[in-house]
Amino acid sequence: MKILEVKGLHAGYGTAEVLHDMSFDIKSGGVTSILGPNGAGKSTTFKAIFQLLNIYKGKVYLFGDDITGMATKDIFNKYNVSYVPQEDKFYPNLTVDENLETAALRTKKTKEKTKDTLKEVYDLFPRLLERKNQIAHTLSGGEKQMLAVGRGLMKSPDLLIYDEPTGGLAPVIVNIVFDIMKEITKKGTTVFLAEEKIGQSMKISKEVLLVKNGEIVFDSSKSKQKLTMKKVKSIYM
Amino acid sequence: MIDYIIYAITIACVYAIMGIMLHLQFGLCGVLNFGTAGYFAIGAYSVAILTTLMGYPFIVSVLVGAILCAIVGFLIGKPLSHLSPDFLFIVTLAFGEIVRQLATSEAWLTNGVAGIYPISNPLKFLPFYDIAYLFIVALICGALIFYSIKVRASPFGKLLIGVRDNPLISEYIGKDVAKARLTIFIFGSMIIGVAGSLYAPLLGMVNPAQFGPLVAFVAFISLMVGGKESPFGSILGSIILVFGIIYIFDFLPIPIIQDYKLVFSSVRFVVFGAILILFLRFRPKGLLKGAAL
Amino acid sequence: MILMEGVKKFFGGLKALDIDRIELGTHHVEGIIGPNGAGKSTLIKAILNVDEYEVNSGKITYQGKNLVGKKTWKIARQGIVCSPQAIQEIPSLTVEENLYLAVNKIPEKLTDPFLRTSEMVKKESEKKVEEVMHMFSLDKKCDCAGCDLSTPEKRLLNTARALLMNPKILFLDEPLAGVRGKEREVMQKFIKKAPFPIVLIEHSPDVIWNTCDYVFFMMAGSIKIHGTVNAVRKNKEVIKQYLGV
Amino acid sequence: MFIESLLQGLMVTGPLVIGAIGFTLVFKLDRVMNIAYAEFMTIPAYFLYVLTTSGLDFIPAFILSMLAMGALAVVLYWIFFDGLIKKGASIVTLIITSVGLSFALRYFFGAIFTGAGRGIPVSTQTLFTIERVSYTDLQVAALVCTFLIMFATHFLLTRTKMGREIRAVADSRSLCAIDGISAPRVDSFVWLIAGIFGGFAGCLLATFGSLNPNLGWNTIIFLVAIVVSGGLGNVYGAMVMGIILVEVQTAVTFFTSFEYGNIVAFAVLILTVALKPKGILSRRGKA
Repeated sequence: MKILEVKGLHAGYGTAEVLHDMSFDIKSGGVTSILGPNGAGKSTTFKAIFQLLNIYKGKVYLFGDDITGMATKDIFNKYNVSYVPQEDKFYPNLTVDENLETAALRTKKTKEKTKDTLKEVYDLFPRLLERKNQIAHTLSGGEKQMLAVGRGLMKSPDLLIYDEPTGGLAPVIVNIVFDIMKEITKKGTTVFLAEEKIGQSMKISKEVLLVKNGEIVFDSSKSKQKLTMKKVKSIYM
Repeated sequence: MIDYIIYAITIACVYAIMGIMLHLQFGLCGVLNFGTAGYFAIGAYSVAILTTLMGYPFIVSVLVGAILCAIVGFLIGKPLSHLSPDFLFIVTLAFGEIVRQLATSEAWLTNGVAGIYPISNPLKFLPFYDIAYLFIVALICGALIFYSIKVRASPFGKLLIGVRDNPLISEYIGKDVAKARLTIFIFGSMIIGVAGSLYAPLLGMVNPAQFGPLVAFVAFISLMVGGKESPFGSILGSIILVFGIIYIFDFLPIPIIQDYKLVFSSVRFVVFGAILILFLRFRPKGLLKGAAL
Repeated sequence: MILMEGVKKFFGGLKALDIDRIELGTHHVEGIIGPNGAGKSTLIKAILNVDEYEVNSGKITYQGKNLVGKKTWKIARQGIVCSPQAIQEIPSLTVEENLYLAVNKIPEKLTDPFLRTSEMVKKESEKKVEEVMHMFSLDKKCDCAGCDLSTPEKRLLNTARALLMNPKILFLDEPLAGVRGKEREVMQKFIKKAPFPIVLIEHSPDVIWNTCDYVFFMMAGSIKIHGTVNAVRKNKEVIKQYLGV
Repeated sequence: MFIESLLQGLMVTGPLVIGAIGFTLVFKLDRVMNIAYAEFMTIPAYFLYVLTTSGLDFIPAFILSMLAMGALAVVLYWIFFDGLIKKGASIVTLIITSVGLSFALRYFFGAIFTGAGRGIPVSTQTLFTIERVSYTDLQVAALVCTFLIMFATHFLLTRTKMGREIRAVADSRSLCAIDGISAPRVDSFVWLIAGIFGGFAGCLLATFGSLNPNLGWNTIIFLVAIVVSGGLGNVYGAMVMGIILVEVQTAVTFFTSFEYGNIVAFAVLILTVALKPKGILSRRGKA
């Protein structure tokens, strides 16, 4: 089943078009990665999906519904989707606990269930439990990223869209985060992430999209060839 | 009647001087000065104290007032020249109020609430002294209009616009933003002080009540209505306000309400406030857009 | 040209810059690459001493002269020019006025309007400005207000204005973001031909590999690797970090 | 004698701190330096005057006035500010709009209630007298309520869902959209609270002093000095600096005359802005 479908999307900031004729779809289950170096257009793709910037042409379908032109707030209220943006991943002046609870504020889940999810998140990141009442902007880089992941999980979403889960993290933590991403999919959540770390992301992904200069240059679901590191190097280096 | 008209035009010219300075400060350079009443008061009180009480010549007291205003402008402007306009607004607004309160409390110098009088016209020895005085005020006003047109057309004017629109990039292209702001702030403060000095003999007396927040408010709204980016903006604005609205309210006989004049003197400011809000919303650059100069 | 030694910059408790020793401006085109948040733009802002970017410690010198603590506009007047990442035009001035504003040293003095008019100033530098306008194909737009330009045109204006500052060294922060087609060619041609050193921050690997002579690779606020473009391109560590193998 | 004056100063001008909190909340959320807040204090005082003179008891009239001001504040926000903020208006436009609104409202009430100052009819009893300074039941109640409201604000911001949403919206409106928080609802709520707080301050100031259309305007500079020196948008800074400045003003008034109180406030304001624009209590590197 196609969870998310993007058709012929042209989008950008102001009058500057950044994405040129993008088309792809995400099928249910597993991790799909949209990969490419900094500035390729990954974050812009996500923002375009959630109607956070100007869409000049093209359509976005979420769970089969056309959401092009819908207000961002309504998309998140209507569908069980989580989005962790690259900037503004959390509220800097709220505590860890409050940040997590706010993420689950508008779900249809019962209070008990939310509490269970909260506990699961804390089990996943014991460090966050230690810093439960700390103001978010005083956390270290890694802890901030954990908080962002945690916020993404609080809704127990069907689809988690995550922009650079490993940005600015130490290598050891990067591996842990990737493991967590895989772990999440086991519970039935489809994960769609954007990453700069192409090689590592490829290992955990079911499907892979490569972007360069705002265009999709490789789509594993449509290509018969298998993506190798050699090919990646030939594209970017 | 003729006397009254000359008097009214002279006052209008004094307000126009203030308006031109606001145009330079806020319209061109984006420096939001809401303390005009304060400088106005300093200028007026300098004349009252130095000329009436101490007997110095008029011109000396005008100069002293201008220098005082420039010093005060420097002291206030210096720490603020690198901060965002809302800070400048708040501080200048407070400054205007403080000057008025000092004028009330420092009775040894200012004679408190009663004020200082009489302030005689410095040209009293001439036969048509009021016309001569008008002539001088109008000359100063004209010179300042000429200057502000010059500024708008000069590289210096472009620099001020650059500072207003985009202070960061102005720094990137090697312009001293803080100095430009401070220069224009001090210059404006000084000339508004001069306007205050010229104002004092017209009224014949000074007291704290004359320098309330309304001075700044009315000056600002004429600027916004007329067009903050045009040197003629505030003049057009004050003409519209004075003749279009104040006149109507003063002479419109509505006998149903008793004391209607008293009521309407307040209602006029309600209308002023509404006009200001409407202009900001729907025509933020005012009537004269000032682009053609 | 610009030497940075032991430069450290913190935001709150976070380390934004930590540079042992680098020299910028020794090659024709130098590229700075690195992942998001590596501190590339911060590096430039620290050199220019933009408001909240004053470094906490370390030395920055330009031809032996100290830059730390100097005012941004003074640094810019020395010929250390930057075309910033965010598009920055002066919206209510025309393209032409935008450019003349950059080329002229206007004293912040009240007497200036009496001494000089825009026309006089125009004559002084007309040739130079027209040349630059032509070079960036902005001449058709010369009377267009800054705010009415399209984003790519604004980027060109940004760079044109920087060029008119007579740079001794030019920093370009993502000059090609959102710029395509003809405008992109114009910009790339300019970068290749410029008669002064250029430091380029750019995401697109093609641009870096094709235009730069020397590349700095930044991560977490420090320069991890630097060398000639071919050396960096083949450097295993860079490939590893860049593609996350 | 001096100490007693300080205590009484806190009782009489202390309610102003609540006004400062209301001003701060609005700034925290919308970045509006709302000069019309002066009128958020004057208008409810007139409500109180009308209600009490037409026979209502003081306390119900007081509560009604506060609530009415809260409702009015929400209406004013939606009419005058919401559109501008959505349009991305500059700080300057917002400030001048609030000034225009302030003058319009002030003279509107000036037109209705012409003439000199009025007093709010209320009967008070002296509770106790220390060193010839007597304290009435109303003054003591005002002081208690002031502290109660401060604690209530703290409770609201840290312990309730709404408080969390307020802080969330102040932090990042875009993230709130992602979390599905309705920002307009939060906006309305904060302006309601700001109006009520303004009402509390205004009604008490009018009761202890006298009521005229300039009531709010005469205190707005003192209020702004509190808010700016407390660190714009910092509620706790406003509380602490509010109490400090109220005491300083009382002390200055005690030793000199009333006018100097405002002058001290102005000195604090300009020194803060010049030396520590982020507020006197701010520490380096903390937002």
